[in-house]
Amino acid sequence: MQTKESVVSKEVAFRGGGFTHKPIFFIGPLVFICIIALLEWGTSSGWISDLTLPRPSGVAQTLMDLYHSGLLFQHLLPSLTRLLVGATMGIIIGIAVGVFIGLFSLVRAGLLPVVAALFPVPKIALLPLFVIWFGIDEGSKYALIALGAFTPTVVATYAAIDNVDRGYIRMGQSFGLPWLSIVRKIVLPGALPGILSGLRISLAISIILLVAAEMLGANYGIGAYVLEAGSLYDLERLFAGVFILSVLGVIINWLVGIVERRLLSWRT
Amino acid sequence: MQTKESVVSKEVAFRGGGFTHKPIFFIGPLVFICIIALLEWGTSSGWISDLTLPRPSGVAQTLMDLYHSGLLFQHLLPSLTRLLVGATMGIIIGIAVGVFIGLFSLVRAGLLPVVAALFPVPKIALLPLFVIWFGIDEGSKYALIALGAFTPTVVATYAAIDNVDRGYIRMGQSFGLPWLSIVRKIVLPGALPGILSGLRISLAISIILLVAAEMLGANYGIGAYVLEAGSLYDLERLFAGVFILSVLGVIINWLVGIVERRLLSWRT
Amino acid sequence: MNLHVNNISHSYGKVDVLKDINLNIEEHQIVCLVGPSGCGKSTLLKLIGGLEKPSSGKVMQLGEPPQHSINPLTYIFQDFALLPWRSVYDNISLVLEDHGIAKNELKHIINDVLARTKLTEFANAMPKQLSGGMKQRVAIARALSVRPAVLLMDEPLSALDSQTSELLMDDLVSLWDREKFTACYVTHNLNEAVRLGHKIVVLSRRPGTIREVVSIDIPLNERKNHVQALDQKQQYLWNLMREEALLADKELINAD
Amino acid sequence: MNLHVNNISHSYGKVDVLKDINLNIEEHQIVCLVGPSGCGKSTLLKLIGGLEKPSSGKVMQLGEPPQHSINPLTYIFQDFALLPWRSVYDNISLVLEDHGIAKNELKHIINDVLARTKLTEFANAMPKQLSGGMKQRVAIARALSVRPAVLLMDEPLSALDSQTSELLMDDLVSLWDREKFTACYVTHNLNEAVRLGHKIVVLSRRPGTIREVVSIDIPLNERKNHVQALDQKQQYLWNLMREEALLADKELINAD
Amino acid sequence: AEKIRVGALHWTSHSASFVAFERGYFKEQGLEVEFRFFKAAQPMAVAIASGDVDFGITAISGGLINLAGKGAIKVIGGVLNEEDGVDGQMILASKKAYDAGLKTPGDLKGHSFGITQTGSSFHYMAHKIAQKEGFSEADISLKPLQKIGSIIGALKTQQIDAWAVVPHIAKELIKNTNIVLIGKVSDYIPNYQVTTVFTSSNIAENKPELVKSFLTAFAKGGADFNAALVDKNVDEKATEEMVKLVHKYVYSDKPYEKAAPSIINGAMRLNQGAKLNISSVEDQLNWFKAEGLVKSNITLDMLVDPRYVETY
Ligand SMILES: Nc1ncnc2c1ncn2[C@@H]1O[C@H](COP(=O)(O)OP(=O)(O)OP(=O)(O)O)[C@@H](O)[C@H]1O
Ligand SMILES: Nc1ncnc2c1ncn2[C@@H]1O[C@H](COP(=O)(O)OP(=O)(O)OP(=O)(O)O)[C@@H](O)[C@H]1O
Ligand SMILES: [Mg+2]
Ligand SMILES: [Mg+2]
Repeated sequence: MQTKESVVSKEVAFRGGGFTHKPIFFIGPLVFICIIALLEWGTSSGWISDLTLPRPSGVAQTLMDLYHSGLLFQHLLPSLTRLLVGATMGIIIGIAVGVFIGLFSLVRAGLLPVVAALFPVPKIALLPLFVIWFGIDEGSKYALIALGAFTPTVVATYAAIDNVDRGYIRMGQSFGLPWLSIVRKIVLPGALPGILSGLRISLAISIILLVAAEMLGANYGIGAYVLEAGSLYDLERLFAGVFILSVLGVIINWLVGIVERRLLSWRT
Repeated sequence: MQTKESVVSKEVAFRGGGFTHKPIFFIGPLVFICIIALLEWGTSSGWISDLTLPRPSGVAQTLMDLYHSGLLFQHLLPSLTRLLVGATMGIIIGIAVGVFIGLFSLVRAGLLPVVAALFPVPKIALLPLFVIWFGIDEGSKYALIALGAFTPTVVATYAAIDNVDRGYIRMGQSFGLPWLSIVRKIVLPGALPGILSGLRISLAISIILLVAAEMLGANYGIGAYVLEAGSLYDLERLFAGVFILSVLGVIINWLVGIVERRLLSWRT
Repeated sequence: MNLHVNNISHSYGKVDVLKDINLNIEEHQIVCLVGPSGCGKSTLLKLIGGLEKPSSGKVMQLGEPPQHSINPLTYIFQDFALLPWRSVYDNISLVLEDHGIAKNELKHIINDVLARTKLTEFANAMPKQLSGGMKQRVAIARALSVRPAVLLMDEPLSALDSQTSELLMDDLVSLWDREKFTACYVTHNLNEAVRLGHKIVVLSRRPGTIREVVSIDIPLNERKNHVQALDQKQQYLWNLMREEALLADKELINAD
Repeated sequence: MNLHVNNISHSYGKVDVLKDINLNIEEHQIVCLVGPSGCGKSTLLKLIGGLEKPSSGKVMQLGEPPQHSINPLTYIFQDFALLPWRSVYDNISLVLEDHGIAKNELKHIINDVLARTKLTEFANAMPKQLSGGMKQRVAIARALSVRPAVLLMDEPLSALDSQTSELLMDDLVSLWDREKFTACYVTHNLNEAVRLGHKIVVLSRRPGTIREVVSIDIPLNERKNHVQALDQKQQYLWNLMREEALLADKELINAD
Repeated sequence: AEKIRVGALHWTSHSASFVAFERGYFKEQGLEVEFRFFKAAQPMAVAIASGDVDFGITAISGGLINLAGKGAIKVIGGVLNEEDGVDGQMILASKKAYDAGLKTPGDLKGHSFGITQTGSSFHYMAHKIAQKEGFSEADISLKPLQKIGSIIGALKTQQIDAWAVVPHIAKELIKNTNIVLIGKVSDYIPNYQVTTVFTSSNIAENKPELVKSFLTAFAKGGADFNAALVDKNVDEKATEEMVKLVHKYVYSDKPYEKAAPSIINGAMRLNQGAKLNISSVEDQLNWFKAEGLVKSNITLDMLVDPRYVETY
């Protein structure tokens, strides 16, 4: 098709785009490398006092030593056990309570205020009590972590149940499915995405509480290691410990992601 | 209309209902009253040892004493100030960083891994460092609370921005709105509900961190009061303090609810 | 089995939704419910299906449902209501599992309805892989699997684009031709109503009352050849409703 | 101002969506785009409106847009895209605020378009209080407020129930009668297409190519009186598309 | 007058500062003192390093040594010393463990022992007991419980077997029927330099006059305290006056009648003239190094600035 010469012809200007994200993979590691390089330079040149921050190479050395001496696993193993046992307990009970709150008006009316009142209670404040209630051995550590994981799990679970599309439930009822089938086959699978994303938060909190839990009579454990480093003001060890906890958090998050992709492959 | 007598006529059976909640107002208070009555009976009858739990009436008495001696406000005021200043700082910076992560791919790629690595770091472990960085006075307390509120706020904010309906943004672009107008008039208001519900979590965490913050050379403050009670193993004071923190959490949650209803009245 | 809606009124709290509804749904007939939006069509269908209890009045089944019917009153929803975490096959098996049907028998029933709705090759597909039309076809297959006496359809085609709904309408007509099912069909589309309904019930605005019942005697499978006559019926219905639709559309929705 | 789509092809990643599209949109005409779902209708409209960059080819404006036009190419979306946190008035003012229009002038423009779309009494209503039809009317008012040279409409009626869309179609016809706007109108509803389109462009399945362009010469406001002729056109279009629609509907959507 | 900030705990062992402040000895030296109170000793060391506090008093802990190793702080004098004839730190056992055979510190092998943290003075004491009794430290199961309060709770509920603590707490505890006294720390660590006074390296090096004036006033306060409550060679009225003075800072939430016995019982000798038992300090330093708790390159010179007080 041709245009008459006298007519001004102009291309339509582009005005869309933006507000979406393309992953830029190399930037993340680059930022970490830059931060670390800056710290290394700053601490070794004395521009950053060694009271303020440790030298990254020192932290790396400490981590290597920890690994080679076998102490790493001596600390990691009890912590992982505590995390596993405590978080599992808290999450299982939390999901159970959350499901009941989600399904029964009476339970909701009775327990929701209790959970709401428990949420802002700082678990470290209860440490002395936990010693009395559960002893200074593993019991109190499990209990502390479990309590920490419990409340966010409850909240995530009942919210997830509330968010299950009522249309699915109505469909189940319209086919005359028994109540238990509706719960098992419709409500629970429908709530799973919400429960799993609540799990991410519960597990992050569990890691944070690991340190509080290991305040109590723990000789080994990453939390105890970090606390000891703090009290010795040994920044290299402190950061080595924090680094391990941070990596632990990232790994757990990643594992939850895998579980999500597995169980929730039906999502778009 | 009439039916022939020979034809069996039966009413259609009801099979809907359920899976919704009607609030049952009296149950919540009732549960609290029952728990308290049980504890009171248990502790006064000696069935619950006074090492395990305090007597509720003792806790109430302690609270009354606190109030009448004026100590309540002497503890509450510094804590509230710390909470206010710390949480405000953390939330404002968190929202700012979250908005940048939400808007710019480059910032997202660079900062998101840093935030993800910061999230599981237990803030109590960093206490000794905070003293060096920010001093033993209010500075380190503000900083600790701010750091605690920061990470969840960032995560909630950028997630909220990601969840803003892209249709609205495309609409803005189709009318040729400048980038800044789209951000100001479409993206930010659209992200507000998510940001506010993230605030609930940030503030709950702030309260929890109040106790950790007041581990650092605080003479007054609910956190310091609770810690002291814990170290003296004075259960009545411990529970009085925990009660105050819990009430604080419930009140803050309620305030956020009011702000939500105000700012988000446009929601269904 | 006929259904008889006996003097039903219904209200949600203070909102009166339906008033004095009397209606017969006769065997082997499709009754269409049309009316302005918010007039209570869905509510009436829920009352008929037993998903809602009427404030007053009754819905009666006249005569026993057929022996072999697993779920006499069966719904097909506008939004398909397929569980996204179950495959096509499992979505159908969901509604059969609780009736003590033997494994083999179950498999047989499902494969049969899949074949009848031409879905056999999609048995293992997940809902998210299907287009809207296919999803609704699965919902229809699921409804057929429980051998309903009466199908209750709440705007089953309105979520589909018009090309797809055109295709599905043809499917429904040929299905009825073969199986002569009884149905109560809610729609806001007068074209659908005149193409599928033996009886078209026009409801007024809220509180919904029956304004008129229009019958169409042309057999379903011949309607394509009576464009003119149907168009007249449709125009007649549209004139009945136009004013109310306009008012209903301009109504402010109370924020509560 | 005419628009000329010049040999456009487009792909998203490896998916070819459009191939060799050449199309003229002439002043004061409504061009309808129809085609099976997923064929690239919305994509083509986005390319025309500059919301998407074509992989190859160009969209040209022939002639200057009218001086007074604030936003020459203006969209009306299927889902209305009204900001729920702004009132009707503020939703319109949103698109005018950034153009340095004086307060008074702004008020005047908004009140004028509200009056033209019979929305004056709803100026302070919030979107959630409006029915679907009203919302779309606000979206139309907003589009008119920027004095568009060409309206780009992406299935503007498909989210509405058919009674409401019937009402709005009448509105659009009388609007065009008064203002003779230029438009490119995407729809999946052949009835809409034959009632609103001067030219109907039929696209093939993905990758979308132009299969046929059908012109209808009956003036818009007289079409109601030519039911038979329109029905024939519609039937003709339906036969063109039927096979493709069937195939498009049965396609499994790739999970990626 | 020069303004200085002195870190303190509400403990009897900090009385020298309180006396010097109340009786104006700091003023005499031209010092305007502001107290900064802490809940635990460890943060005090960090606060001196950060410059929030100028002088502090605490036990020699791993944290203190590491900070000294970074060149941040210096020990400049002694405060509290285990001394024969004065009640020193006491070794306690739970009744349960006692009945099961933990009658003397020599029986500690295989029992649990409460400490606040690894590298705390409690840890050091446990080590010294084990060393003297001829078994390995590893034979005692140390329970780090972070806070004195938690250790008390654990001991009361018989969850740990033993602990060693300053006399005023110990004497309170053995009133409790399920806690038993089984020994004295001074038998195991003679002349144990329990706490020291320290300041930032910056002050120690650049402001010797300030350090001298502080120590002079501090020693004077200590001498008054010793005379009234340790040597008891003043009249009753002067003693009461001293107890009242201390009570302003210690157990201030208890009525005087209840607080007085605790204060008197808890009084341990404060080093005269703030002199420092450097050999005890060195022993502690070596122990920390041996345990791997502090960097092995830290020397006594880095820890102690011996210019200001008499050392022995
Ligand atoms: N569970 C409920 N609680 C309160 N009000 C309800 C409920 N369900 C429906 N309503 C109200 O009852 C009225 C009728 O609703 P219904 O869904 O039956 O209308 P409808 O005719 O199906 O409308 P539409 O054409 O929009 O589907 C509406 O005003 C609606 O707001
Ligand atoms: N942003 C995008 N990224 C990748 N693929 C896209 C994108 N937008 C659209 N597509 C794909 O391009 C094809 C055409 O999409 P488009 O929305 O233009 O179709 P359509 O004709 O409007 O369909 P419908 O009738 O369903 O609205 C589809 O297969 C769609 O999945
Ligand atoms: Mg409805
Ligand atoms: Mg489209």
